[in-house]
Amino acid sequence: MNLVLLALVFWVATLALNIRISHSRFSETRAGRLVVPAIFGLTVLVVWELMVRGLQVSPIILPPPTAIGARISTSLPVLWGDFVQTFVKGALTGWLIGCGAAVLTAIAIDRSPFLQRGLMPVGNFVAALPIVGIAPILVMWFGFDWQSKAAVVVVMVFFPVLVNTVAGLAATEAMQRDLMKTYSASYAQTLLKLRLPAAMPFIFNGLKIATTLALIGAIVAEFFGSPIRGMGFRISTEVGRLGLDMVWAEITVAALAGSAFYGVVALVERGVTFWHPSQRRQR
Amino acid sequence: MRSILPVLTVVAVIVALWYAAAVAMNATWVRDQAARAGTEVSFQELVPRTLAQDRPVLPAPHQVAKGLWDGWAGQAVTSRRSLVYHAWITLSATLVGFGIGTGLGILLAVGIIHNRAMDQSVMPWAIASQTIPILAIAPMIIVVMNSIGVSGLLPKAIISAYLSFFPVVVGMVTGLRSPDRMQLDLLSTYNASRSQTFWKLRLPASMPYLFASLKVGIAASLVGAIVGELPTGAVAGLGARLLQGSYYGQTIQIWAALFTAAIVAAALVGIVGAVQAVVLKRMGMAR
Amino acid sequence: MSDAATGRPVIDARKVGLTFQTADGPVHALKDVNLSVMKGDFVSFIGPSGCGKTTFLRAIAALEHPTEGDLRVNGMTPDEARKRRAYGYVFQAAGLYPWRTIAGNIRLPLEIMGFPKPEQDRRVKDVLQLVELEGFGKKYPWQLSGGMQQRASIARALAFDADILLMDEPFGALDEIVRDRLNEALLKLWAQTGKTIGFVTHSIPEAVYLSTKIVVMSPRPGRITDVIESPLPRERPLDIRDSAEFIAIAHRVREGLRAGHSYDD
Amino acid sequence: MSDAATGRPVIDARKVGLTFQTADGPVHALKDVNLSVMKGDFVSFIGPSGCGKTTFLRAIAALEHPTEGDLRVNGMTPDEARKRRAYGYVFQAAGLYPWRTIAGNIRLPLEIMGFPKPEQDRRVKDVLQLVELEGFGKKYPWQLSGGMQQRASIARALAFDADILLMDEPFGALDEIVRDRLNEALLKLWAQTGKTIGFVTHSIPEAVYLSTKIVVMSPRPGRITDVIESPLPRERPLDIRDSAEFIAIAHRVREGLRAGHSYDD
Amino acid sequence: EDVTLQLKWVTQAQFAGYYVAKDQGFYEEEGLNVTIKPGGPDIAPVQVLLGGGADVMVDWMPSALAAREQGADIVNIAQPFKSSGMMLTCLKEWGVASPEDFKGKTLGVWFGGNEYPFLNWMSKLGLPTDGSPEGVTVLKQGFNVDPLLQKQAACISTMTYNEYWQVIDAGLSPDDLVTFKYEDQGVATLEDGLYVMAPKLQDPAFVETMAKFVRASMKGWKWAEENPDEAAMIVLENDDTGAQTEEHQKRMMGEIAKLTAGSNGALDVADYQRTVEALLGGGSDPVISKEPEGAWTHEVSGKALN
Ligand SMILES: Nc1ncnc2c1ncn2[C@@H]1O[C@H](COP(=O)(O)OP(=O)(O)OP(=O)(O)O)[C@@H](O)[C@H]1O
Ligand SMILES: Nc1ncnc2c1ncn2[C@@H]1O[C@H](COP(=O)(O)OP(=O)(O)OP(=O)(O)O)[C@@H](O)[C@H]1O
Ligand SMILES: Cc1ncc(C[n+]2csc(CCO)c2C)c(N)n1
Ligand SMILES: [Mg+2]
Ligand SMILES: [Mg+2]
Repeated sequence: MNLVLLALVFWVATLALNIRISHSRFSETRAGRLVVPAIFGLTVLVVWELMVRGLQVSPIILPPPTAIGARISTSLPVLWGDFVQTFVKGALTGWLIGCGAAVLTAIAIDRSPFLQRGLMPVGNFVAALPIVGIAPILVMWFGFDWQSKAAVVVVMVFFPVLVNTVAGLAATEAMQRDLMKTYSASYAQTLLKLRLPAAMPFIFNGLKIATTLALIGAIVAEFFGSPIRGMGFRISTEVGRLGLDMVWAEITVAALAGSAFYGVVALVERGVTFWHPSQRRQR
Repeated sequence: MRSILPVLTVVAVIVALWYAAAVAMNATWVRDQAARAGTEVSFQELVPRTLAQDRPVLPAPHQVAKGLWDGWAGQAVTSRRSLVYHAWITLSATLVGFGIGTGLGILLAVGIIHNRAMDQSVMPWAIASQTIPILAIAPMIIVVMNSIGVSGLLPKAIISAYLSFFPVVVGMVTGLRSPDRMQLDLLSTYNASRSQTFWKLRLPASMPYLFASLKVGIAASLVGAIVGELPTGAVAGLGARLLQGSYYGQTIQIWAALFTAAIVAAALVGIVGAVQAVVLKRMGMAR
Repeated sequence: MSDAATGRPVIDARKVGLTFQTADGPVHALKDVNLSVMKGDFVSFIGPSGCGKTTFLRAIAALEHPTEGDLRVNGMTPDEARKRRAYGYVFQAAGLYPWRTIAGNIRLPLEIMGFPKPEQDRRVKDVLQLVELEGFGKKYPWQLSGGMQQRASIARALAFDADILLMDEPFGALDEIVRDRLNEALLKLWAQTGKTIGFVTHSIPEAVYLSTKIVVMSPRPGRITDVIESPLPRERPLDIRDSAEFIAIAHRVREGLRAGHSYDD
Repeated sequence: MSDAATGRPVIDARKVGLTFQTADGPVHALKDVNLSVMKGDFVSFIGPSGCGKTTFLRAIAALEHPTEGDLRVNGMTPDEARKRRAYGYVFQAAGLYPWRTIAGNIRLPLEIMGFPKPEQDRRVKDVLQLVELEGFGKKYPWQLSGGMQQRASIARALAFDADILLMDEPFGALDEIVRDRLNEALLKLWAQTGKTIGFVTHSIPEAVYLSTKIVVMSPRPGRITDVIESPLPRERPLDIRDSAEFIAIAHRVREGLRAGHSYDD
Repeated sequence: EDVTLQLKWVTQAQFAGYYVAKDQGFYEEEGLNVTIKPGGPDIAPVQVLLGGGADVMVDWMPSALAAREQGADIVNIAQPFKSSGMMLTCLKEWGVASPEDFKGKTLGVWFGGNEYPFLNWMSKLGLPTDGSPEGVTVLKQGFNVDPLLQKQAACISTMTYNEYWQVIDAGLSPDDLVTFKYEDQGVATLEDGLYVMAPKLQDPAFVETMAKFVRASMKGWKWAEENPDEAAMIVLENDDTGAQTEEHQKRMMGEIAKLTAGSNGALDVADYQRTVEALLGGGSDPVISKEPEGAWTHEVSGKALN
């Protein structure tokens, strides 16, 4: 009980600290921008640890962060192997193919009103097939190794990127389009020089959402058949063995990898859409 | 109405490709069977056999259509074999989850753009939360909620909300930040309060982003509801149908459930799209 | 308007400087700007393109923050003055919200400042009439011509009673006739309400016709090169523009402008 | 420029009408517009705000489509002419792409029309100089003042050699001095290249100074009320503005404008 | 009295005894109000038990013992299944006739606690499971028999009562197949047993309730063995998904009856020892590292059967 109380006190204290910091000058600095989320994360971990210990939660339901940390440090080679299998081979490949296909489809749809009216509803439909249903089928089609995982990721990321790209391609101002018309610019030129740049904030919306979907997709697909490595494989088998510390170790890796992936895409976004008001400094 | 012809054309093309694929993918099995029986099959014999298997690798369109028809119209809607019944179960969790997820997503986005502490601390963790494989923690959510006595619709809705809040956050943060400097400066000269700036500028300006996100979010909600049905013992709902079909290798049942899910999703996305059209029109933004 | 001469300065700039940091080095938009404006003054800013007129107006309205010197409005910082809703601002571009009709755009500040509904309607109607846009209230901005949009944005700033009216080239896109009419209307409004007005224009006759004080600026870095107190009476019929006094002031402004340009070369 | 008088009309409008359908009824932006413009003509359009100047210019450039009558450009439909890249267009608002630098914006049409890279660079440099924006090539649009943005958009339209230059209040946001200089530069360019120029302005002196033909319009519905062929010589020093001929034309234009306005009331 | 039972898998004839006992009123006769919660691949019954979501669960002994080692204090109180129904089913055309032929092949295995007997078996055969040419490649098998049909694996795990028949239903004849039962290979482990939290057994009232529960359940099982077709129909009625077919469940019930035959509900200590030995000898990665203690009790079944 004392530990629970301690957890609450700690929580309130760090919350206050964070609010102070984020209102101070320090938060403008590079270090400050890292410190705030770090403190927040630390708070979550400490509160978690204290609560689990204080309430004597069984480690089979929820292990404390220290146990997870210990497991991570002793299982690095396994975690690395799983990471390569699931993230690099499955998620990344699928993300690239899926996002590429979605942007191309959006352009094709946009190009032809016929396709737009014909493909968009059908595309919506196909893309709305739930992964849990598709995954077994794709595993059946593409085999149990990473290819089927990539295929699942392709299907999963396709829709968000498509929807956002289509919205983005429609987001140019009338005058901007008129200018291109007076140049009698070809369709490709208008696309390349006006519509794609203007669509970038939307496309990156889709790409960012897709990064997290890609990882989930690759992991979930492994639940439906996989070789004996991979993050999804490890999670599902360790749940059965009640190796919850290992499950959380994998989840930690997934969260780190996913956040890093998202961060990289967000960084690229910053570079590409620097001109958009959402990226210029706000007051 | 102008879209009927294009849609039919696209559908026709897809169905044709589908039949071809069904023949190609199911042929191996027919040939293997023939080889095991020590006979040869000609192409004329092969085609009808590939399209009439009980457990095809890829069911033919008419098989799926029949599965759908049986599921939708062949039973009383209250029957456990009725897809309408299962679709309704999933849909109700989806809608509740979507409501919670969208509300939460918008709230978070509002917090993020208004509060530096939230901007800096919440976003990274919201991202991290989405990289946690939902299928891994869904059972934990169910177990935990069960042990505090909550079961039924709510746990599923929560998993559904978990998947749908994120697209909304990402889209809304960009959208709420999309007003340009002059638009903001104008309100600044009026000394508009933050809430006035929000309601009169940021929110209307974010609408195109919001609707793009809502479309993604509602599709994600449905996926969440289906995922949430798996660890509840897969007793009812489209997720249960999918899983059971999968256990027993009933491909046609899987496809029928899958199509039902997609029809529901497409309808939901369509509804969001219709609302979008109306709202943007009323805002004078539809040109 | 007896307090015009006696009162404390409404706008008081002392050695104000403002530098923008850009990727390829700092831009000195304002440097060593000294100016004091009394209550009820009508100040025009004139100067070559890019000399910092907009920047100075924005700094007064607390939309930019001087990096040097001291700027006071009613004895307060611009930010405090802004919080008291001291400003009506007409931007250089119309900047109407595309999702609101013209009437809706004009109503915006009224909603924000909490005017009662019937009062809002009345005011919207009045200012629409003032800028000659009766009958266009229900249109959306993109359905209006450029000049009409500009007038709508003027109406928006006039709809509520700000003490200080800051107008950045408000009549730039209007023809001579409408412009003359609006000039007169503005003078009338100013005479009736005793507002303090800051006004950017490129038209020398307009500046001379309207102002009690004409500020001539020159660029790189943006500075004030001349401040001309107008000897013209406050009551100004349109044909005052043919008077010798008027022509003399206009000449002085033109010389100042030319000097700013030659410095530029 | 001998072909100016003899050639076939470059722009030929016969009973052109254009009606916008809006939610609260049709807006007659143009009605019964007849005009023929010869190659090498410099045509100014002047008229009260909302009288259809922009709409007519847009119709010429095939950005709007007349709902009545017949409009031909070089004997073709405006759409065909557009496809042959006949137009350089300066919009009423600058309309620069925010993701391109100023130089990048000016380079845009050059890229589209496939100019070789060194030629692009040369032209960008030349027109930046012409509009007095040397040194601002690397800035982004939002880092420029309003007048500078407008000049950048003029530079963009001048960078390539369109036969027909359509300019919608290009100098609206510029001070007198720069305006005079750009007026002169434009006249020189016109004399050198023999372009046909359509020019919207609200300044009567500017219209008279630049044009071979002045079109006066009046609103609701937008019509042409007067077409004045200028008797001024093609060679025009700035001080031609003090000549009696000049003042006479200006007077006629002013009367036409006033008539349009009185009709309005 | 309320009792909640957590199953290990979805509603099917594998759990007929419990559904029969409920349907036929055997539980009611004992004064019990039993709720049966179906399981599935995403449910670890132990977690539910620990979380308080159930009073008693059905689990396989290997995963139960592994859970004990992880610190879950659970105890076997009854063992309705006497024999193991697990086997490897292979396609003859891959050239698998005996366990020696596994070398270099891909084998489908269920994980999530079901892999232990398999790993034990392989280590007995001296076959590494790392995918090397001298060993076997292990494929984590999903929920169905597709890997065999799609020729992604030479052999897959099946239950005598379920997946094997799916292979047959898919159109393969028994002649095309070779099966290796774990029972025959000497690596069988105990399957469906009933487990509860050990501390709860301190409470005599709970023991009493469980005794009633086991008694009624065994009555259900015996009724199901005698009336397999009716039992299958009862299961079918309790399937909320409406996905099960009558034919499949009847056949499953027939096979299940063979596995429950010979058990009166009490755990056979010899079977237990055999299971423990099999798991202790799990090769390089043994399932359990030390002889478990107090993993079972006859207290409940003893009470129930007298
Ligand atoms: N946000 C900004 N970032 C960088 N430089 C800027 C920014 N805003 C303005 N400047 C620079 O400051 C200088 C003054 O600009 P300002 O807009 O005040 O000119 P101005 O006098 O209003 O000109 P105009 O008559 O053309 O509107 C210009 O050189 C401009 O490039
Ligand atoms: N897209 C549109 N939809 C509806 N009405 C329009 C549209 N564009 C212009 N109009 C109307 O057509 C009329 C003429 O507009 P136009 O822009 O041609 O005027 P203008 O002569 O260029 O005026 P200004 O000098 O103010 O720019 C106006 O009454 C305007 O409201
Ligand atoms: C993850 C997973 N575990 C086990 C099985 C196989 N299975 C089907 S029925 C049954 C008996 C359970 O008591 C078992 C083990 C599976 N398909 N997936
Ligand atoms: Mg300016
Ligand atoms: Mg116009």
